[in-house]
Amino acid sequence: MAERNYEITSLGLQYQKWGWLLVITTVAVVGYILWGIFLARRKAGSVTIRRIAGLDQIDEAVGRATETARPVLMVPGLSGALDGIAVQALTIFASIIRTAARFATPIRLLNYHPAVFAVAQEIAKDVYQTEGVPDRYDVDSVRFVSDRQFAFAAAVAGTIRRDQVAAAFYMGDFFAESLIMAENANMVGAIQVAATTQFTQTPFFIAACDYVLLGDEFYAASAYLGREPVLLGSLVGADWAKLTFMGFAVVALIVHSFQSIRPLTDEQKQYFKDMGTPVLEDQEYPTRNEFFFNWISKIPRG
Amino acid sequence: MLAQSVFTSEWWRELLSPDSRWQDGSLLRITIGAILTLGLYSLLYRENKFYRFTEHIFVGLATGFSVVALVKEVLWPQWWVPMLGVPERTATADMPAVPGVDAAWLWGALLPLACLAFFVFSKKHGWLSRIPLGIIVGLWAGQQLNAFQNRFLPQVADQARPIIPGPQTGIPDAINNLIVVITWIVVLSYFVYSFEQKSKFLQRTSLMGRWLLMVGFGAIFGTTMMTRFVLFIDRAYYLLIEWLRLGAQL
Amino acid sequence: MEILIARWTVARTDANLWQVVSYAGAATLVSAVLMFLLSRIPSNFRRPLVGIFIFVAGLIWILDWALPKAAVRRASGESNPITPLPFWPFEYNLVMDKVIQASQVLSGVLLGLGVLSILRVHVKKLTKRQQDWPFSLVLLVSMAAMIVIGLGEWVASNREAAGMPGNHELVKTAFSVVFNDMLQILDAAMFSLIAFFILSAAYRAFRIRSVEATIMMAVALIVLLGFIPLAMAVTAGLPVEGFASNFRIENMKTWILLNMSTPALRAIDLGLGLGLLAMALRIMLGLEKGVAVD
Amino acid sequence: MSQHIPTDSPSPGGRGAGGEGFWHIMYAVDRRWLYLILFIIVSILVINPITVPNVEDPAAKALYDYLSNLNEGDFVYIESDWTNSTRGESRGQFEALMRLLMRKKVRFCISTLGDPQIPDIIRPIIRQIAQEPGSNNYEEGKDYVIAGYFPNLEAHVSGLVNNIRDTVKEKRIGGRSITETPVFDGIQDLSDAKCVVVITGSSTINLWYERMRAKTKLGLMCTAVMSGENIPYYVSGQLVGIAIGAKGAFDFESLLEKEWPAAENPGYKNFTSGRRYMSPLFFALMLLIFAVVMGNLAMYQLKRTGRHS
Repeated sequence: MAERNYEITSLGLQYQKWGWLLVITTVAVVGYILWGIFLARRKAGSVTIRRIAGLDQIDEAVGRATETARPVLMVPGLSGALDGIAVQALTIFASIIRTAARFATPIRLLNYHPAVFAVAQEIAKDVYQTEGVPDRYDVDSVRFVSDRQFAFAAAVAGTIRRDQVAAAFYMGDFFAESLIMAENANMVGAIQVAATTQFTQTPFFIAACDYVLLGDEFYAASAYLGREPVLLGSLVGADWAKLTFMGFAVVALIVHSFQSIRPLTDEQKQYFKDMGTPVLEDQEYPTRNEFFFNWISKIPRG
Repeated sequence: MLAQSVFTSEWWRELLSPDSRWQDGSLLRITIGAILTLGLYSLLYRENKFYRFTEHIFVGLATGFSVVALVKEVLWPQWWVPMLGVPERTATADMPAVPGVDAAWLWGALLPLACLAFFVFSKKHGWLSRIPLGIIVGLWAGQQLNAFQNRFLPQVADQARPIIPGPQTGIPDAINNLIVVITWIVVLSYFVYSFEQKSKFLQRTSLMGRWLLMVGFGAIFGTTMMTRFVLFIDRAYYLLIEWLRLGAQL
Repeated sequence: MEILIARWTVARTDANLWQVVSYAGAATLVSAVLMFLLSRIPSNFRRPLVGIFIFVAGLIWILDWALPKAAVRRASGESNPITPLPFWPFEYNLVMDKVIQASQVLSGVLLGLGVLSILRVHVKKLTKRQQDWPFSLVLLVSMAAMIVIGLGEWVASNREAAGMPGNHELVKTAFSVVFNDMLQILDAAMFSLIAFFILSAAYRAFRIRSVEATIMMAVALIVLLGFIPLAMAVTAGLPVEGFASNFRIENMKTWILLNMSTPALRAIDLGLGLGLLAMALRIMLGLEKGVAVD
Repeated sequence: MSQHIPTDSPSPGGRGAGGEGFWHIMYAVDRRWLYLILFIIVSILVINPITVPNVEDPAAKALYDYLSNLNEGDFVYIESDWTNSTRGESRGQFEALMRLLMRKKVRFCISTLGDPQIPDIIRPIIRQIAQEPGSNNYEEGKDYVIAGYFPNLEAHVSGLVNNIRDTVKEKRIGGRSITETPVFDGIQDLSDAKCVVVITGSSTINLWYERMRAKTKLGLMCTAVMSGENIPYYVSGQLVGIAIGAKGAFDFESLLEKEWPAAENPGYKNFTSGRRYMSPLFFALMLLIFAVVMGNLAMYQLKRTGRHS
């Protein structure tokens, strides 16, 4: 047993200085989601969700590809690792591949990360098998391209232009290369549906694509397509969390309004100092940094 | 400067001169980069053999570099060196000292686990690849609680501002703050999926939310355009000034 | 090193290389045998087994988030916070160091899968003389060249740092050419292509066709003009202070960025964060089909 | 986005090639003509830049004025995170900042995050500027130091805020620690620095907002993409000033020219890539606006005449 060569001066740093409030909020959000899943599983069919426009067009897009005998392109984003975003993208792609498998439409699933490639290959293989057409599955249609951003973009742009894809689906994490892909596909007249978790790229997809899922419609997509209780339930849980945060914004508005018209007392200044966030010496009233909720989310905790 | 441009014999002599050919920033090396740049630019006209050639070079180099980086930055320092250790060496006249590293040979056990991923190509044992992949995605999932708390909660907290005009907040500030909060709430309401949007009010706010989102997206578009154009101007400088020397350098 | 693995380490000397290699080899072998046994388990246990692996991996990070961190005082004076564990001889943050290291190695090795995929596609093209096979050759050659030169340069600079003799100029120059003058230039060229695409995309999309397209166009143009000196000159006549100053184009730009765009984008971001969290929970609990075994 | 935006790009040589009138062509110009015009405009202006007038952004001017009013011998900490991928914007900002600090004889220390290559990119730039007239023959190790690359963003920023000397003392120049050089004379902790300037193309500044609580001012030079996120901090007073993109570089250069006019100070170099890139940028953006306006006019005309299919 190794001797401890140190002395603990303070335990539970992340719970100190109001940190527990942040932890509790996170736990509460987790609780909402789990509770939503629990309820939805118990009472399947009780949840309805609003229409998500771009998703209704998947069949149409794949259908057009079938007519023209040109391939369908899918890109599950440029996640830096195998993460939930890529998994979600592949879940959506599974239903696209299913349609493509039925109509014997060729597919191109181009991957940025090798681990995503591995999962994508498994999923594609499974889909063709469950549809009963394993011989239509071309191993080379699911590919790893490159894990360098612009080399990937160059290769995808080249594939789009060479194969004259009829439909293109971009789902997941996209960065600056979004427009390179989308404009090239637009040049060959492809129907494009995009959904990205990087909202900074959404405007470029809006400009170049036919349908764009905004924000977390991306996460709602699999629930919308599959109508599974678990997915619907977690969506409801997230909805409740959003409503709670909206309520919080109103409460915090009132709290901060009253805080802003009351001058700082010396005790308060001392308190701020003790908490590791001293205010300026000649400061009379709290600024944005000292407003309660803003402040507790930024206190250094060891 | 034009005296040395591509239209003069000096330029060609410098390009072909044997002495400084491979030095940093030599004309020959710039020429290689410039030709590759033009290869990628040719995509703007149409897909062609020149582009295809450049693209395949690009992908080859990029993947090769990923392999190099993997060995250099991950496998060697994170796995091989900790596994086999390094004997300590004291400094001599012409060799610097090397600190010793103990050999944690247990790292060897990681290799078969990682290699399970290669079963993805096997029909019979394909499921084994899910073990390393599952570990990776599980590790990602576990981090998300922390990420949510540290990334999103401060943003939520930041939306809360005072709306009563006071000593620090003037009337314009108060109005702005109100707009900020309302914008935030209205946009968030667009992303509520499961509540039947039968009421006219909810439909209105939801539509408002979409419009406000477009304001945000338009702002992103506007700021990004500048940056992207400057990137191209920088490339044009590289091609026309640094390579062809058609004008004065900075 | 107070971590468990410390008791499984061997101090290295110049003499015990083969001892260490055999230990590591034995560890590999034992692990391989374990993996082999894993592959033998009945198929109805596979799904829960993978589920357990996913859950435990997630739990490691959740514990790191939840276990109380501590500020400590050491004799040596260093003061980084640690995560002590009761009844356990090492700290949890040291475990996390090893977990991060292991996960980097694990996902790094997967690059091999990608390389195999590339080889499969392009070697097939090459051997079957399919369309465009010369380009596959170009790809394979440049990949091989980059690997050889890159690793060569790495070995050379390591040898140089260790003070070993030798002339490494050639490989260093070669690396500098393929990296600085080829790979990085290609990156920058591809990146800069976006300027062209942004032009054509804006031309096509910025039409007064619907309310949404019009809003997006108007805001984009105002923000853009707010960055252009000549456009700023148009409104430069307005006063800097007071109500009229709000109509200066740079102030309009700033106001939109601050009061409309930022909160709208933060709202979308919060939604994305919640979606991500829900996704993570579903993955950990094995409720997501994509990664589970069917 | 729910509405269907038609892919109205005609095949080359098809619709719009002639006979259908001006507005039909303008409604759907083959994008390759746009690309060609952009390329020609930018090429001409890169080779022969024309001088465009400047209206300085108040936020950039605030940063310049603060730095310009520093006294000789004051200390500034610079964090330079830009790489070649944002060279077009960040390099001009960086050069202008170096010129200003050197002319004011302000000591500075530069560290980099994000990419181990950055020190190799910036060192030659600084050396070159140091030899210009007006730069007071700045020497590394005497007037400024480059602390080099730090891999861990969070630890680095916290370390600087807590104990600046401990954080950088490992970095050496000429056999001694950089904290033993004259640059660090009298600098005990970060509050002895007059300003921290972050030059970045990414979001590395966020940690500074969270950690920085001392009296030291914080200045930012960022790319245009990052401006939306960071302007709030200028408004709330956490940033002393902010220079945005190529425009920010141009602002700094214009202000340098105002303080040290090249006509009165022979050999002084005030303008580099900021002004150089401004005229091509301006005309490229004008082309974009022109194209958008023409597209809309064409759409309106075609709708009016009912010839729009």
